[in-house]
Amino acid sequence: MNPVPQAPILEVEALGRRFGAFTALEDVSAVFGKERITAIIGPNGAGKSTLFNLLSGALAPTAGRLRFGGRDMTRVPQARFAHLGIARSYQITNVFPRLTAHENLRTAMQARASRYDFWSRRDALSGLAERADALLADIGLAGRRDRPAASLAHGEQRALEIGIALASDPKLLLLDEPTAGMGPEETKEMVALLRRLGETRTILLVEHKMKMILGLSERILVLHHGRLIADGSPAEIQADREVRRVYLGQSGGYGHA
Amino acid sequence: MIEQGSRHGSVSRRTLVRGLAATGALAGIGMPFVARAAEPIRIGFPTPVTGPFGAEAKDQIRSAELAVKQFNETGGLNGRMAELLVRDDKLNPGEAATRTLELIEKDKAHFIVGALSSAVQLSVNEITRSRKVLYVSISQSDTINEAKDFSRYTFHEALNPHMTTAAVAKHTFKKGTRVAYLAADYAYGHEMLRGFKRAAAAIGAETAGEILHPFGAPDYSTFMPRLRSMRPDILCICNFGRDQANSIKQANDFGLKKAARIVVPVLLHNQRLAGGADAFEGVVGASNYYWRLEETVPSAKAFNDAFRAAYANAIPTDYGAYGYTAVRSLLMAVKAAGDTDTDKVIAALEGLTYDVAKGPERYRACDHQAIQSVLITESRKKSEMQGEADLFRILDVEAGSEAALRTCDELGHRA
Amino acid sequence: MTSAFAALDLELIAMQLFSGVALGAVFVMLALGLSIIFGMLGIVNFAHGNFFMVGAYAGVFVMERTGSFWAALLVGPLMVGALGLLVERFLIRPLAGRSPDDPLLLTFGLGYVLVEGVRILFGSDGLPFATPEELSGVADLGIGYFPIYRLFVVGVVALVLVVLWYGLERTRLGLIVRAGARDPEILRVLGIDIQRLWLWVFGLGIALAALGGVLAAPMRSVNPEMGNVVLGEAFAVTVIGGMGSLMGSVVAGLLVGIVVSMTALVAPEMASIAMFAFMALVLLIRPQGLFGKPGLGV
Amino acid sequence: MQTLDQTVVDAPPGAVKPQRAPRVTAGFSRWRAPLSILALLTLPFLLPSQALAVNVLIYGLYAVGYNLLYGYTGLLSFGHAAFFGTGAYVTGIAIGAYGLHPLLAMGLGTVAASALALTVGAVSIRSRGIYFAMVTLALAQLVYYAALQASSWTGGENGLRGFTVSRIGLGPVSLDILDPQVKYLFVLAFVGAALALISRILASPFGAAIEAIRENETRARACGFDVERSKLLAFVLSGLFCGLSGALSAIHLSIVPLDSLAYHTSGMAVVMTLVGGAGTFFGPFVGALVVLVLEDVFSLWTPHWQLALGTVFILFVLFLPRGLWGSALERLSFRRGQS
Repeated sequence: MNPVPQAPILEVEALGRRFGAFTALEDVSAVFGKERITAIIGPNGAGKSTLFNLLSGALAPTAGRLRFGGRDMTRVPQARFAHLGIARSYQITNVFPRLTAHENLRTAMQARASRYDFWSRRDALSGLAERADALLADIGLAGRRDRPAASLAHGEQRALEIGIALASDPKLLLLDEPTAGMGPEETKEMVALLRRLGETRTILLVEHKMKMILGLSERILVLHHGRLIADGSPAEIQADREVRRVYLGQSGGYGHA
Repeated sequence: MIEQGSRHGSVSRRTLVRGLAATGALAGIGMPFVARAAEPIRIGFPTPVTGPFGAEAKDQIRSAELAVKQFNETGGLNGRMAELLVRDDKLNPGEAATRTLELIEKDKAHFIVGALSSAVQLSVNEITRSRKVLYVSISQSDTINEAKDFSRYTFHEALNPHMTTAAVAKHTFKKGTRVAYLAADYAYGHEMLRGFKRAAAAIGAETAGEILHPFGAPDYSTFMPRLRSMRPDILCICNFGRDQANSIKQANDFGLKKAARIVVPVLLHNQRLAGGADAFEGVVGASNYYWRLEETVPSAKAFNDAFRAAYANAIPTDYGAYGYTAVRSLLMAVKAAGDTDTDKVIAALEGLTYDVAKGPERYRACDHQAIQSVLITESRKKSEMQGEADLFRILDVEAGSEAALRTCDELGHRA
Repeated sequence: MTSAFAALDLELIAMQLFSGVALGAVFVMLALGLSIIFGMLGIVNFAHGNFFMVGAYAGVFVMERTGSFWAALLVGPLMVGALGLLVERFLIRPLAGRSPDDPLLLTFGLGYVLVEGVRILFGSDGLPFATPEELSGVADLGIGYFPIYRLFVVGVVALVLVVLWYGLERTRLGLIVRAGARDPEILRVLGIDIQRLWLWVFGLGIALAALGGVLAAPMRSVNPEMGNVVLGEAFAVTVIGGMGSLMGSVVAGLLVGIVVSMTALVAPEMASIAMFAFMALVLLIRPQGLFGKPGLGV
Repeated sequence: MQTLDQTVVDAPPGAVKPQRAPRVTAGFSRWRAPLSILALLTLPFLLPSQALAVNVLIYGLYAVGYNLLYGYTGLLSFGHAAFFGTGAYVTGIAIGAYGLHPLLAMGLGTVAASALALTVGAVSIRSRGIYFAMVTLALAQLVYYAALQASSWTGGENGLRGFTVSRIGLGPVSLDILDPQVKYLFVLAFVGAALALISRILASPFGAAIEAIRENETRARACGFDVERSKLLAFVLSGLFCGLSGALSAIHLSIVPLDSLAYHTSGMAVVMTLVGGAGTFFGPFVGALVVLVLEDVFSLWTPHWQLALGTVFILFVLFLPRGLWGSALERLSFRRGQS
């Protein structure tokens, strides 16, 4: 229904990040927005996490620029990223462990609506509770509404993880290995969820499961040693000689790095 | 000791209940005064049972209880017995204020005696004067004499820095003596410093320099080069307790004692024990009481003997003696007043001259400061000590006189 | 204050600097154990000052029985170190996996127990501890006189530092310890018993605190409260130096000694404030301390 | 997403703070403040003395204020004596030296404590975890020494005196503060109002924000919470209520001892909060009650009451990290969950 925005939503320009003498990421440029789902791949230590941290504002770049919706984000503090419409999930489940599933989502939603209100009752904030319930149903956790997050099963925690990222209703969703540690059944359900989400927003994801990526994403970026070595459709990437060399040299084929 | 205190505490509660019950029963047959006569005379006694001055507090309690026992054995106040309600003030003024409130509001104490630090004493005084309860303070301070903190309910049985420094200076300073001062930077330290300098000015001694050190400092090494460079004949160390033990010890380590005589305002029994004979050897200071006063003063002998008999041959110490002189004089006034009524007892105390442990004493009218003798003592060399308790040599006894106090005028009391 | 400045001369300033360095050595000693335990186990030992105090009492205990200061200097810290082993095994270890605040809180409570325990065993008054005969007296340094015993303390601290440095940098155990401080996972992978390592490191840290106590005993009066001030001083030094950094403890200890000493020269009553004001200043400029790793809890 | 795979994973690192906050239902949170006040009304009848009961009120509020930071925001401070003491000193000085109306003076004391909290907070929240504890401790020491030095204002080691409040005029009414019962009710009025306010704040969106930060700082930041600003606000609020408790203590004792700024006083907040139950609304009050009564009782039996206090505290850390009240609530909600 909702058409994918045609204008570029995120523009990355010669982005780089150094840690002391070590260069984690160098000269990465790309424009996102045309494709619904883009995957970022690369062997361990290729700079995927650093790129994600830069795109979500957790780290400030030491070189280059970042524009979101036409707005320069290079020096914007992390909290503002969420307000402007960028949200991320984490590779290691990173929820609010002792809050219930419902509170996890409601709190995450509240971060955009109200932060310094000392007087209202938090459960009476307009529509938040209802919206949290709706989102809970979306990610399939309606039956776990009042269970503390720490007591949920692994797959459920992963779903909640993405739910928290969705809570701010972002235009751009950054997902760090959304299927990490999942069995084939759970992975399948997650893929279906991602497809659904991709219909209404731009998704960038880091993944290791090649089969899944090839089936799911419209575009793939390949990082190696902190540099972008390939950028194209799944078919183009599969045919790329440089990419084959990197991956074959690594572990003898596509697979878990 | 504290067990005794608590027993007193619970006894008081029980007797209070019993007393009230009796009052009720007897009121029915129209004889309320009999019950009233049986009501004990309750003396609240806050003292720092826990904390660094635990040993001094223990001595105070023993001495105060001895005074109560003697009062009761001689028939009390027409059969009314006295009891001591010991409370642990933990050397904390806030704690002391709470305990004093309890003693007044709950235990209905008639009088309060006690406190071992200047801060605790002033806090107890603040509570008692607003509640119009008589308080006999037994901790050394100049502040409590001054009009700002004084009230007619406030009595001060202990010495004060002005008295001790004047006495020590008189005995050690000469015209032209070069005196260096190391003083703790808080009220008590300033009071001692002021006292010494005043005495020095009168005698004609010179000030070689002065250093204020932070209160409670554990290390004095950084002050020593400067103190040495002042080349004093006498080093006056104006601090108290642990600070005194530490600074004397370190002055000794730096060889200052070889170059100068060390003089302190107050030489304490227990600090000397903690600091050791070598560090304190030859240090001169003042004291309110030392047990060997018994050789010249009969009341000291009587006090020591009673104390020895009651506590397995132990001897009373300086701060312990305050517990005795204060409670004893208070109970003498109660007897003289014939009542526990605060105003009557105040009047009786103001008119009282008592000799219970160290020669005659009396309270001055304007500030209720006890006029009393001051002992000048010198810490003995280890090889010259005759027994464990023979810590000091009495150099002199300065007889009590009003001239040793600051004038009422100076303290801000209008005549 | 004018008279103080008038009295200033080069010799006095030099002497004051020297006193500062010597006092700094004491501060280094106080901070070392705290820093080692934090660096390795990630535990802030709030009972550090109290172990220092227990060390001084252990020194008194051994001295009374053997009459030898040297025995006290050796056996005292070993006794308290053994107590540290027990504390780690039975009080700290059960807290593994819990919030890092928990060991801190536990040692805070332990401090009360240690102080009261000593009061019960040795009384609430202080105890005398004479300077050992062979180390008493003053030495003429040319710029002024200084107690021989304090020179000895500087020497002992230097020796301890050399031994620690050698142990950490030049031995296999040191290698393991350093690796463990960076990432405990590595040790697990290498099959090293990390619990045993932590046990001994904790014991070592406590023994160092106790050694500080025995060394301080002849300079300060031995009393149950002597650890309270020390805790504040040790904290200030480690915060300035950077938590967990040995180098930081050494440099900050000496710096603080000099700052305190120089303050004592011009405004002696401010000597206690100077240390904390200096710390506040360092924190404003470098929140992680002079040698602290920014990643480490900051 | 609900598969049969029920492997429970470990909670993420950095979020392992298991000792706090058993959950209380929203319905109960509306009633917790009135219920607490009712409970506190019975105190003078249960405790050995009025003076002790007032102390419980004051230290209870102090601990509740502290808990706002430790239990709810997850920041372990060891320097809250600075705010308690500042509240007390400024109140006392305003009455004694400037003759201000006691209520106005208390307000001034509370504001001063909050302002100090803003300063201390701004410096200390730049460090995290254990480091935070040490920085707050060291800054509080600085305040302590400053008060010791500024003796012409504070009375130095002798403490601040000379501001005894015997009557407080409230329009046509004049309260006799020397009467223990009146004093209890006077203090309770403030403590009750503060509790109601704190309850409201905890139930507010800001309350949710600081809980989120306590639970998972990284995630809270990623969600769009300004972590630093929220922490600082929580710090100031905590300082405010601790300052108010200090102001009340000045009125109660009519002195301000230097000890009110000391390390020991900071430690008391930690001890009381933990014994009662960090992260629970009423727990710190229970902690204050238990600690003060134990102290009162133990110190009548033995001069070594600190041994008992320390041992009890260690046992709590080891075996009852949720504290008395926290464990009781947990048991309660567990039973409710069963039925």
